Order: sequence, then structure tokens, then C-alpha cells
Amino acid sequence: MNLLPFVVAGLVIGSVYALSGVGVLVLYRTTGVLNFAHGAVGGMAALLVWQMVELRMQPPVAIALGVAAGAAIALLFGLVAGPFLARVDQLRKAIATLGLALALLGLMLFVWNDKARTIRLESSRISFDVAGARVNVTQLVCLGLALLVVVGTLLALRYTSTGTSMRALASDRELAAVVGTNVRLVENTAWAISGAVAGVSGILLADQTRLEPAFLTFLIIPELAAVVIGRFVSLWLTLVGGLAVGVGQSLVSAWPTVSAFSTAVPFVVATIVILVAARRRVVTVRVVRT
Amino acid sequence: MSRLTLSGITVRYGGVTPLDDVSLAFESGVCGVIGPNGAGKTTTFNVLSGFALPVAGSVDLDGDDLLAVPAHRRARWGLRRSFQQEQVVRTLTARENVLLAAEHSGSPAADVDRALDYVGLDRPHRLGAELTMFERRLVDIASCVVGAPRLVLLDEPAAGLDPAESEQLLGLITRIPEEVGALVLLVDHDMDLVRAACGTVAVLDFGRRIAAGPTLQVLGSPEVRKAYLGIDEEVTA
Amino acid sequence: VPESDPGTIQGAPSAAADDLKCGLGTGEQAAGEPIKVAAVATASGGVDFSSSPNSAKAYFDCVNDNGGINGRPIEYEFGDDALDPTKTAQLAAGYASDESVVALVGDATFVGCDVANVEYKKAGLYSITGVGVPQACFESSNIAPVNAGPRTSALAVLQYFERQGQADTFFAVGLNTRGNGDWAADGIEKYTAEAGIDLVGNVLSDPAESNYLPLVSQIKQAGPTSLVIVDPAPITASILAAAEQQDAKGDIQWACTASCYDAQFGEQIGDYWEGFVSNSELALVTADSKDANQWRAVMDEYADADAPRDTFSQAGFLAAKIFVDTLLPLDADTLDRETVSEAVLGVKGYESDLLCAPWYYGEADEHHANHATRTAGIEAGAYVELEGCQDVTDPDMAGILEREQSEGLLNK
Amino acid sequence: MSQVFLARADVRGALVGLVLGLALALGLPALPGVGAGLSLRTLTVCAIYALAAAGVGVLYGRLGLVSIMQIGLVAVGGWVTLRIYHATHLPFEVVMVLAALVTAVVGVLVGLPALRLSGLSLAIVTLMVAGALEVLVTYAGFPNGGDGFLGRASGGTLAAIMPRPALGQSDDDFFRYVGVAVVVVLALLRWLLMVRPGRTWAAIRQGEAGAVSLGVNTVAHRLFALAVTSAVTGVAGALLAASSGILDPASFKAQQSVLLFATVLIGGVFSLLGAVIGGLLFYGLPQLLSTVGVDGNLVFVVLGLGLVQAITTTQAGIAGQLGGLWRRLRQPRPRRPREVTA
Amino acid sequence: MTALEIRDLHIRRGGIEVVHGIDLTVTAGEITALLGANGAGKSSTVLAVAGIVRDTSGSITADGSGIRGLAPNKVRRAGIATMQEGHRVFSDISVADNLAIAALLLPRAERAEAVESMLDLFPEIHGFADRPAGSLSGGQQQMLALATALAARPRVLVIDEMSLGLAPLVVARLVPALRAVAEQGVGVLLIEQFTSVALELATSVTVLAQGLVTLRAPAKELRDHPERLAAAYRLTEQ
Ligand SMILES: Nc1ncnc2c1ncn2[C@@H]1O[C@H](COP(=O)(O)OP(=O)(O)OP(=O)(O)O)[C@@H](O)[C@H]1O
Ligand SMILES: Nc1ncnc2c1ncn2[C@@H]1O[C@H](COP(=O)(O)OP(=O)(O)OP(=O)(O)O)[C@@H](O)[C@H]1O
Ligand SMILES: CC(C)C[C@H](N)C(=O)O
Ligand SMILES: [Mg+2]
Ligand SMILES: [Mg+2]
Repeated sequence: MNLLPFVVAGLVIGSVYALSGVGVLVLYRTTGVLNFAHGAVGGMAALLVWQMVELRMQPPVAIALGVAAGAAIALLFGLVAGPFLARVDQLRKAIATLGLALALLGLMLFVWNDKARTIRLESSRISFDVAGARVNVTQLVCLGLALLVVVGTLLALRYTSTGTSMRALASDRELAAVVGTNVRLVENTAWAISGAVAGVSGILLADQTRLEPAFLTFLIIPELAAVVIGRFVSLWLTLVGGLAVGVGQSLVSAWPTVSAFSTAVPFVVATIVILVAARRRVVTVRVVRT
Repeated sequence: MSRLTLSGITVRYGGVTPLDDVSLAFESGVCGVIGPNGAGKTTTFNVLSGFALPVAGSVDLDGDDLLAVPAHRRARWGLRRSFQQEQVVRTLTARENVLLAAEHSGSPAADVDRALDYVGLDRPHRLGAELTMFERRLVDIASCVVGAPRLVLLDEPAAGLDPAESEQLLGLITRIPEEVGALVLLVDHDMDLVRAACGTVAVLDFGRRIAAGPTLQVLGSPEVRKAYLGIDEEVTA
Repeated sequence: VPESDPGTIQGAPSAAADDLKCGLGTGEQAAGEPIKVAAVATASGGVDFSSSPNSAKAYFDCVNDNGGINGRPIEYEFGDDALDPTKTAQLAAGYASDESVVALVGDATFVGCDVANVEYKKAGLYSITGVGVPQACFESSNIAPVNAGPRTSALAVLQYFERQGQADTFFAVGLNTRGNGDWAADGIEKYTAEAGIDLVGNVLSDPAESNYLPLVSQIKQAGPTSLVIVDPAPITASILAAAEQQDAKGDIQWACTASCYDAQFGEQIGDYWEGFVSNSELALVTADSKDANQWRAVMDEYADADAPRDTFSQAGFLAAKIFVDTLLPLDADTLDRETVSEAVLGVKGYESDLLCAPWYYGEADEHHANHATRTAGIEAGAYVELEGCQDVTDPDMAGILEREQSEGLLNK
Repeated sequence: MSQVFLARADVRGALVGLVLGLALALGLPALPGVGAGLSLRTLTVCAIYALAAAGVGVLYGRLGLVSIMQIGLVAVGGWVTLRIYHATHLPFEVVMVLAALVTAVVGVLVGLPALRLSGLSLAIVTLMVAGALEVLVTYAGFPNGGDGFLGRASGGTLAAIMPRPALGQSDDDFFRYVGVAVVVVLALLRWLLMVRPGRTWAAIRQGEAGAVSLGVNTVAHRLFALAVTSAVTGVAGALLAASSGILDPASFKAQQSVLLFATVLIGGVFSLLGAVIGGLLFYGLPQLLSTVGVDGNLVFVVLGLGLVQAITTTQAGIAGQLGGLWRRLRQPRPRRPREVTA
Repeated sequence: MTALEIRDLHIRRGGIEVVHGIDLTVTAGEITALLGANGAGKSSTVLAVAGIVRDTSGSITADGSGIRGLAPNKVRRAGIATMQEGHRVFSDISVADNLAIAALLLPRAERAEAVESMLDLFPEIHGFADRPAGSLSGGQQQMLALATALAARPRVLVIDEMSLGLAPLVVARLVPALRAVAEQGVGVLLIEQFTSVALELATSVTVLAQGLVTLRAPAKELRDHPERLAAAYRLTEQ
């Protein structure tokens, strides 16, 4: 069998997982919130784009508005829940976003009930053969964007003042405030950026896979796997993790006997990573400070 | 008569070395461990209770190799400790807190009431959350004396207590060796308490032992006065 | 920007005034004691088949505006089982225990006919189901669907290609849900074996599947002459999108079952799929005939403008119409569960231009009256008829056919 | 001694709960408007899900562990029940116990790797497991009397339905059967919370270090907690399978697990009453909304926002507020100091 | 000129009042020492001024405008820089970037220079500019923390436990450096365990005991009469 189309498809989906993962990571590192609603925000953006195109809006405008909507939803949540979340532990922060995910999922299912629905980006119509595999422009965009966002995020964190402030927040929120960083502003920026990234990923994933609320919402699973592989810290490893999960899923699906289990690949990969990580951190128990 | 020996203990956390080749010996009764903030006192306790794994060194209590015992087995082995931040379980009653300690250290449940009597806590059926800070300290102490402990570690038990409470606590601590036969190590910044409770003290600074010996003698030495008490000879406090 | 009016179907004749004379056609509001009728349908949970009860409701509303059942209005409600058979059983038990519910009409559950039938049977309640999907909907004592079901629909596609000489090698794709995909796949396997058709693929996929590349690659490799997709419309659309991305259309004749026979489907999948074939279990949505016209008129008047105009909507409408036509000859004052059940069971030889052959109920452990269907194909983004009514051959249908003859079910 | 035992507020609360629960379980079907039909069927399933909710609640409320795979475990319990029944035709009660045991093993296996790390990784891993179990169950289907390991009849053979237990044939009797089973299991759980395991879990939740220093093997006790809660959830799966005799993968989506988690937090994680409220919200609320004509999908919105609200402001959930109200009505007492959290 | 003024400040921590209405004035260009035994409430006062502990009452004003209850970043923007105790630095960020984060308050053009001048002030850490701050020794981290507080030209500098973990030599060098900072017009509130150092640097001294002011005197006076200071401390010990 020619596996190349599977590798290509895996790389493409994987790069969007990675892209999403970077969005999750940036938010996590600056606010401590591991956003389980990242996929739902992306799904919302994609469905809004579909709706606007349906209402005869120009696709580029619709996409721009969709991404903006992703940013706006995330920002709104950050603005409303952020002050409360700043006071609770990481686990509870993450759980709160589960609530957001549910609410968005319900809203999507309510507004756009299950009907034949696809997003077709213009760029997906331009395609060419690469060594027996069919590649389209959207797929190139996915790959390019993932790389661009990783490199861009790294550069921004290093060389821009907002980026520097984000690193400060990630390192020590209280100290950052004490040296004058506008903590709320930086957090809200992080929410908006991560929401925009979610929007972009959601639209790309909807084009590459299915435009279906529950499906897009639960893409948070492979995205989180990428973040877990990045050990919640490294952007590069998150990129690698996303690609690995994508390619792994795609290759597993190539063999009919195991293809039904391709959806379980993120779980397997993440579990292995967690196991390895657990082996390195033996029983040292930190004294709890309350 | 029990004898606890730490030899050449070194602990590293990444780039930090909270304990650097520390050797200490303690012999029966109540022994103090003092030193400035960050000197490595709590880390020493963490080594003894298994929360910090030393990269080098050994710990020996009357011929037993303590480091070979897994952290959660040390209570059964005879080790008890309290934390700088007391750990009384808020959702359990005072008695249940002590009962828990008894159960997991393999002590008879009947001993719980003796331990509660020992510290003199009344109405032991109140929840941890309903106790005052001092009462929680008492519960901590009760958990430390339940069963047959061999080594009791108290990390700043008197922090935040008023003088009368400190006094009462002092009485409880000094009675531990004779009542239950355990060796007690005491970390505290309250020098009056240390002076009154401890026959010997060891002084740590920057992860090293800078002095050890009979309390009065050590506290009187200029080096300790300077490094720890922050007292230069001109200003006498 | 021209907004297409979703109420009217392109290429269909426009409505006449008589089309809205439902039931007695008196034009007067029915004001008597209501007759309670219910349905169980899957409306949320990932699949939306509410199109069937919604059109049934539209028809009942029309009947109520036209004298009702000899003066008694029909009070209709449907419960959403959210794709959860536990809920189906529960809703069924609920309706079964409510003695005032006389019958179920226009049901469309994607799951749980088996569990529902248990409750109906206990309570002596009968369902004129709009859309039956899993096998159990067609093999139950108290459930009789108006539609043909995925297995018959898939076989219809296969036999259409066979007649066109386009079924040398065949490929089938289905959904791995209990009693649905496996049931259709079983039919295809049996039929191809009998007919000597080379079945080069018979694949069931997970309903949550998102990556159709493996499937497309499998199809490409197998290179069948024709192929049928036995999936709900959204999933079919995703598979087609993946195939388009890989440019895998090739020389294969692509088709799907009636589940994607929807007025808007052609537009949704795009021009790449010009010539795509679909089965239609009832008359085409553009058909110009009495019942078809009435269905469109009722939908335009009584249903939401954006309610789907598809086979399933027709099925719900037809179920309701059968029910009303069955009740009208009875004495309205004596209508209760027992009399209604008796009448419903007695339906036979019911004719409608929406159907290819007469519909019947009858006392039996299986009900599968609709096994003759039409075929449509996409031309310029809209479905047009490729072939009229054709009987569908199913190796397992012998019992049904035999009963039709022996019991004279096809005649009034 | 027993007098002292009975004097404890939590013991009295538990006994009151037990009596009330039994009264409800046995008396509810006789109430006018409830007996037979939709409401009773709905309440039956609500009661069943109260067990799964109790599993989530005990893990989160007592140990601070987040498990978002509980509906997957219900599926496991149901699968095992159907599999064992169709293979052996043993009495339902025996099948149920076996199902609980197998589910416990599955729960422990899942928790094993994640428990060593932070709570966050358990949340992530269980969410992934929820997703993976959804796939697995869809792939394998539920046993329905067929052959082979999967026990699945397909393609032209109709499914066999598992009969209800002998003591619960009619809807009324089945409700009583489920009610008693649920009350008994919840009572056992409550008892467990009041004795050594419960004490130990409370210590673990308060702080790992404190617990270890008391001599607690925290990993072992967490696994034990996972085993217990999984077994309870397995019982829920068995009862669900008995309810309609047949199960479908569609009922066990990952999103349902998230929904259950939300309802439990809204109901309250610190008491089993919260679990009962959680079960009602999880299964009863959608039914209620759809009866009054509200779209079933809006339940997600309501409960999602409810979860955010619960997590940010009302830690103890509805049960906590009810409890507070009860206490205030009985004796106006000064508020106890709030628990200090990290 | 009064740079920072505290009037009747009460501070609660964990619901318990630990500082019971203290008054304190920091004058621009001068160093004020805040002394007291462990747990006297010195750090709590610092945290309250910095806006980290917000459960307070009373008034805190900087140059006449009230800052009590403001968020920490607003307090810093009002010109008050705080160095918390326990050498608090961004431990996974490089030394230079630690300073750069603080320098973000300055106009863009001046940032690089500010970082450079801080590194010059502490030659001990100059060589480690690219190393993560967490890998420095405690004393070096303390220098970095001090440099971070100074980086963006504060008008008031609050230093908690300046010499904690610092070698005597470094302390000796910091004394003139801090004095120079003050001489540029910055008001300094200094908390210092080594009373000799504090008395050497400060103009005036306030002593806290159990959350109350027990002594307020010019430093010079206490240098001549150390027993008065000891007495103020001892009040706490009973
Ligand atoms: N888990 C850890 N990771 C990194 N560094 C640590 C860790 N635990 C302690 N340290 C460091 O080790 C040093 C010694 O800390 P320790 O808690 O033993 O001090 P201590 O003597 O108990 O001080 P105190 O009197 O303030 O309680 C400190 O510099 C501290 O920052
Ligand atoms: N987070 C907290 N919650 C409750 N009480 C606290 C908290 N932090 C400090 N305290 C208490 O507040 C009082 C004052 O503490 P503070 O740290 O201000 O003292 P200090 O004078 O700085 O002492 P040190 O010399 O130890 O730094 C002490 O009794 C302390 O126990
Ligand atoms: C110093 C305290 C405010 C710490 C507190 N337990 C927290 O981590 O939020
Ligand atoms: Mg310490
Ligand atoms: Mg201090």
C-alpha cells in the first residue's frame, strides 16, 4: 500500500493539532488555565464562518470574522471568569473551562443541528500531486502556519514586551505584578490570542475533517496530547507532539484491522509520555503550602 | 537511649543545594535544630521523613537504615513529624485525625484516647476546621505521640502561638522522651523555647552545619550569634 | 443578494388551492375532544431525524383546520430520544402508559425500535412509523415504517447499477451502528453472492470517524464500477469531501441511499459530484402528483420554511395521512386505543402516489411494506429522476412477499 | 460506645438519609402521577446515574481527583453485564456483582499511570479514556446474544434482550429494585467514608505530605478509591443494562461524561445527596426540558454555565446550600471558619 | 518631603489581624528602617504597601495619592518598588530578562541601558546575565531581586530583609550603593535583620512588636543608646 497519502494527511492534521496545542500552551503558561474549551471555541468559529458564507458573505471576510469571534469568545470568558479563576488552583481552573466547553457545545448543537454541512476553503480546491499523494494549498497552509506560529510565538515571547510580560506571568504571577506588569491586561491578551488560534485551527480542522460540533469540541483530546508531549512547557515539543499524534492516527488508520482504534492514538501516546515523566519524578513530595 | 546519626547528607534541587554534606548526631531527649531561614532545617526533616531524597549520605537510628524505608512506611517504623504548616485534616474530627495516625502507623486504636489525654484536648469530636490554631497544634502533637514512636520531628510547633500557649506546648514537648521513649528533634525560631526544651542543638547555615553541642554553649558562641541571631557584639539583646 | 426561498423546491410545480384540503377538507377548525397521538424520534445527539414527525405535525395541523377527525382535533407531540435507546424505551413506556395516546405516528428513531416495541406490545399500542432505520424497526410486531429502510435502499441502488450494467464490481460503505450498517451490509453481501456481482468492499465505519482518507484510499484501490454509501447525509457529505480532496471520483459511479435524498444535497456537495446517484424511497420531491403536491403545500403552509424537504419529510407526512385516512371512516366518539389499534392493524392496500406499491399493516412479527423505490441523480446541482419505481429484491424478504400474497395485503 | 457513635452528626445524617432513601425507593411508585410511565422510567434511570455521580463526587470531593470517564465506566459495567448474562444466564444479582468487579479493575488500570502525577494529568487522561472508550464501545457494540468474545449478533439476526431481574419485572417493581440497590450501595459508600478509608482519603485530599507522614500509602489508597468508585459505577452500568435489556453505544459518548461531571459539581461533591441531585440533573433535567418543549441540546448550555458558576463561587454545590439552609433553619450558629485552600 | 505615608494601618492575614494600626512615614531622600522580631508584622506591612495583601484598612499614600487597595502593578506604577523577602526572582527566566521585565515600565529607548546599569551595579551577577535566575545562589538571587526593584527608577523603594543570605562583603558594598540611591531623592523603607547595618544606613528607625509600633527614634540616638532598641525588641519576647 502507498502510505504517503497517509503521512501527508497525518502531517496536515498533526500540524493543526500542534497549532491548537500552541494556543492552549500560551494560555496555560500565562494564566495557568488549561483550556478544555479550546476545541469548542474553534468549532464555534468554524460554524460561524459556515453560517456567514451561507448568508452570502465573502469567504475571506467570513474567515476573518470567524477568527475574531474565536478571540472574542475566549476573551469574554477571560474577562468574566478570569478574576475568579486567578484565585483557584489549576485543577479548578481547568474544570471551569470544561463548563465553557459544554456550554459552547450545547449552543452549537442547538443553533446548528445535525445537517450536511461542510466548509470548503477556496485553497482546498487547488491541489497537485506529490509523489502519488494529493496535496492541496490548505494543507500547505496548515503546515506553514503551525511552523510560523511556533516560531512567531517563540520570537514574540523573546522580543516583544507583551511576550516578555507573558513569560513573567508564567514564571511568577505575583512577582510580575509587583514589578509593574499589568497582569490582567496580559492575561486578557493571552485569552484573545489563544482564542484566535483556536478559531484558525477550528476553521482549518473543519475544512480538513468534519464540520460537526461534538467532533470539533473533542478535538481537544489530540490537542491536549500534543501539549502533554510538550510537557506543558515546550513549544517545539508541542509541535513535534502534534505532528506525531496526527501521523500516528493517520498511519494506524491505514491498516483496516486497527483502523477503528486510530482515535485512541492520542490516549496511548499521552499515557506513555505521562508514564515516562512519572518515572523521572520519583516520590518526592513537596510540602504543601496553603 | 536512642541515637540518630546523619552522615554526609547532601540534597540537591536542580541548582540549589539545601543540604551540603551535613553530618549530625542526636542522642536521646529533645534536640534542637536551628539556623536562619533557608538554612536547610526543613529539608533535614524532609530527608528524615522521606520527602527529600539525598543524593549522598546515610541516616541511622540505633542501627536501622532509615533511608531504606519507603516514605509511607516510616510512620509504622516509628517516625512521626509535624509540619511548619500544621496538617490537621479539616473535614475530620480531632479524634479521627489522631485515629488516622494510629491506624496507619500500626498502633492500637485504644492508644488514641491516651494521646488525646496526653495533650489535654477537650471535646475531641469537633471537626478540624472548628479548632483553634493552638488546638490543631495539640492534635498534631497527639498524632506524634500515638503508638510507640521512636523519632518525633517538630517543625516550628510554636510559630504563631502566644506565650502562654508556648509554655504549655513546651511542657508537652519536654515530656515526650520520658512518656513514650522517643527522640525528639525540634526546629524553632523561638530561642526561649529552644533554650528551655533542648539539651543539645545543631546549627545549620546555608546547608552546612556550623555548630553543634549543648544548647547554652552553642547559643553563646559568637559565630552562631552572628550567623543566626544576627547579633553583632555591640548590640546586645 | 438574492435569498433563495427555501419553502419552494426548485423545479416543482406550484401549489393549488385544493392541496390544502387535508382530511375532510371542510376548512373548519375542529373543536371536539382532542385525540392524542405521539411519536418518538431522534432529534438531537448528533443525528436529526425530526423531519418526519415535523411533517406529520404539519399534516395534522392541516387536518385540524379542515374538520379534524370528524370534528375531533388531533393533539400531536413527539419525544426526542437524543440517540439514546434508554431514552427511547423510556419515552415509549411513557406513551404506552398514557392511555389517552391512541397511536404513534411519524416516528423516526435512529435507535431503539426493539426496546420501544417491548413497551408497545405490552400496552397494545401501534406505530405507523415515518422513518425506520435499524433492522428492529422492520422486524417488530407493533411498528410498521412507511419508508424502505437502509438495507432496501442500499439494495435498490445496487440493483439500479446492475440494470445499468454498472455493477461488475461493487463497493458498499456503511455505518457501524447496531442493526443498521451491519444489516445493510448483510443484504448486500447476500445479494451480490446470489447475483454473481464481485463485492470488492463492504466497509462499516465508526459514526465518530473524521478521517475518511483510509476509506477513500481503500475505494481507490478497489476501483469498483459503482458504490453505495449507506450513511446519514452529513457523514456522506464528509466522505464525498474527502474523496474530492483526493480526486478519487475516477470512473466510479458514486451513490447513496435515500438518507441523502434531500432537495439541498446537490448544492451542498458541489459541482464535483455532478451525476451522483441517490435512491429515493418515495416520490421525488419535485414530483407532480396529488399527494406529492399536497405534501409540498402542507409543508409550505404549516412547517418552518427551512424544514428539510426530503424523503423523510414525505414519510412523516404519509404516515400521518395513512393514519387520518384510516380513522375518518370510524365513529369519532368510539376512538380509543383499542379501536384505533384495530383499525391501524387492518390497513391494507393503501395507495398513494408517493409510494410505488400499496402499503399495509397487518398482524405480523415483521413489517416492511415499502420495498419498491425510485432512483434520482444530481444534474446541475439538483436531483432529477433517473428511473421510476422498481421492486427491490432482498434474499431475506421471502416471508414478507409470501404474506403479501397469501393475506392479500396489497389489495384493499 | 454505640451511643457516642450515634451522637455523631454525620452518623445521624447518614441514618436519616438511609431511612429517607429507602422510603422514597419503596414508596415513590405509589405516589399519584409518578407510578408507571415516563416519569417513573426517568426517575429509575436518574437513580441509576446517581451511582455514577456518586463515583465522580467521591473522587473529586473526597480525594480531589477529577475523573471525566465515568460514563465510559458505566458502559464497561453494562457491557460486562450483558456479556456475562448472555453467556451464562446467571441470576442478575450475581452478574451485577461480577460486572462491578470487572469495572473496578478497568478503573484501576486507567488510574495507574496518571495517579502518580498531578490532578491535571488524571483529568486529561480520563478525558482521553472517555474518548477512547467511546470508540471501543462503538467498535465492539454491546453483547446482544451473539457468539464470540464480543457476543454480538448482527447482519440479519435480531438482538436478544436481557430480561429484568425476577424481583423487578414491572416498571414499579423495577424502580423499587433499583431504588433499594442504589440506597444500599450509597449506604455502603457512606459507611466507607466514615471509617478508615474515608479518613485516609480526607487526609490525602488535604495534602499529600501530611498523609504520607501519617503513614498513608497514597498511591495505594487512591487506587483503592478508584476501584471502589469504579465498582459503584459498574453497578450503575448493570442496572442500566437491566432497565431496557439492551444497550447502545450512542448512550455513552465522551460528552456525557463531561456532562455528568458538571452535574455532580453543581449538585455538590461533598455529600452523597449531591450525587443524587447530580443524577437528577444529568438525566432528569434534559427529560424535563424536552417535556416542556425546550431543545435537548440547551441542557449542555445550562449545565455548562452551572459548572462554571459552581466552580468559581459555590464549592459545595446545591447539596451544600441545602445543607446550609437546613442548619440555619435548625439552629442559628456562627459560621464555621472557611476551609483554607491552596 | 514625605514620599510614603502610612496611617492607622490594620492588616489581616487569613482572617486574623496581624498589624493593629501602625503609622509610618518615609521621607524622600532618606532611609527609614523598620525593625522588629520575627512575626512582628514587618513583611505584612511590606506586602500591604505592595498591594499583595489587600485585606487592610487605614490609609497608605504615596506623594499624596492613596494607594491602599490598589493592585500590585498599579502600586508599582505609582512609583513604589518592592523587594519581597526570600529572594524572589523569576527563576526560569534569565538574569538579564528578569531585569528587562522590570524595565518594561521605562520608555522603550531607556530599557536596555537600565538593564546594563543594574548589571554594572552588581558585578557579581554581570557574568551570569544569560543564566536562569533560579540557578544563582541565594545571595546572588538577592542581588538580582534588589536590582529588579531598582531597575525602573522608583520614587520609593521598600526592601524586605536586604542582607538575607548575603555575604558580609556584599553587604558592606550595598551600604554605600543604597545610600547613593537615597541621595538621588528616593525614599527607602528598609527592613533589616542586622541592626548594625540598619542603624548605619537609616536616618530614622521604627520598631514593631506584635503588630504595634513600640519605638520610633532617630537612628543616631539608637546608635548611641543600643539598649533602647533592645528594650523595644524585648517587649515582644514576653
Ligand atoms: N522542593 C524544593 N525545590 C527547590 N528548592 C528547595 C526545595 N525545598 C527547599 N528548597 C530550598 O532549600 C533551601 C533550604 O530550605 P529549608 O526549607 O530546608 O529551610 P529552613 O531551614 O527550613 O528555613 P525556614 O526557617 O525558613 O523554614 C532553601 O533555599 C529553599 O529555597
Ligand atoms: N498567610 C498568612 N496567613 C495568616 N497569618 C500569616 C500569614 N503570613 C504571616 N502571617 C502571620 O502574620 C504575622 C506577621 O508576619 P510577618 O511575616 O509580617 O512578620 P515579620 O515581622 O516580617 O517577621 P519575619 O522576621 O519572620 O519576616 C505573624 O504572626 C505570621 O504568623
Ligand atoms: C501564600 C498563600 C497565599 C498561598 C496559597 N495557599 C496559594 O497558593 O494561593
Ligand atoms: Mg523550615
Ligand atoms: Mg518578614
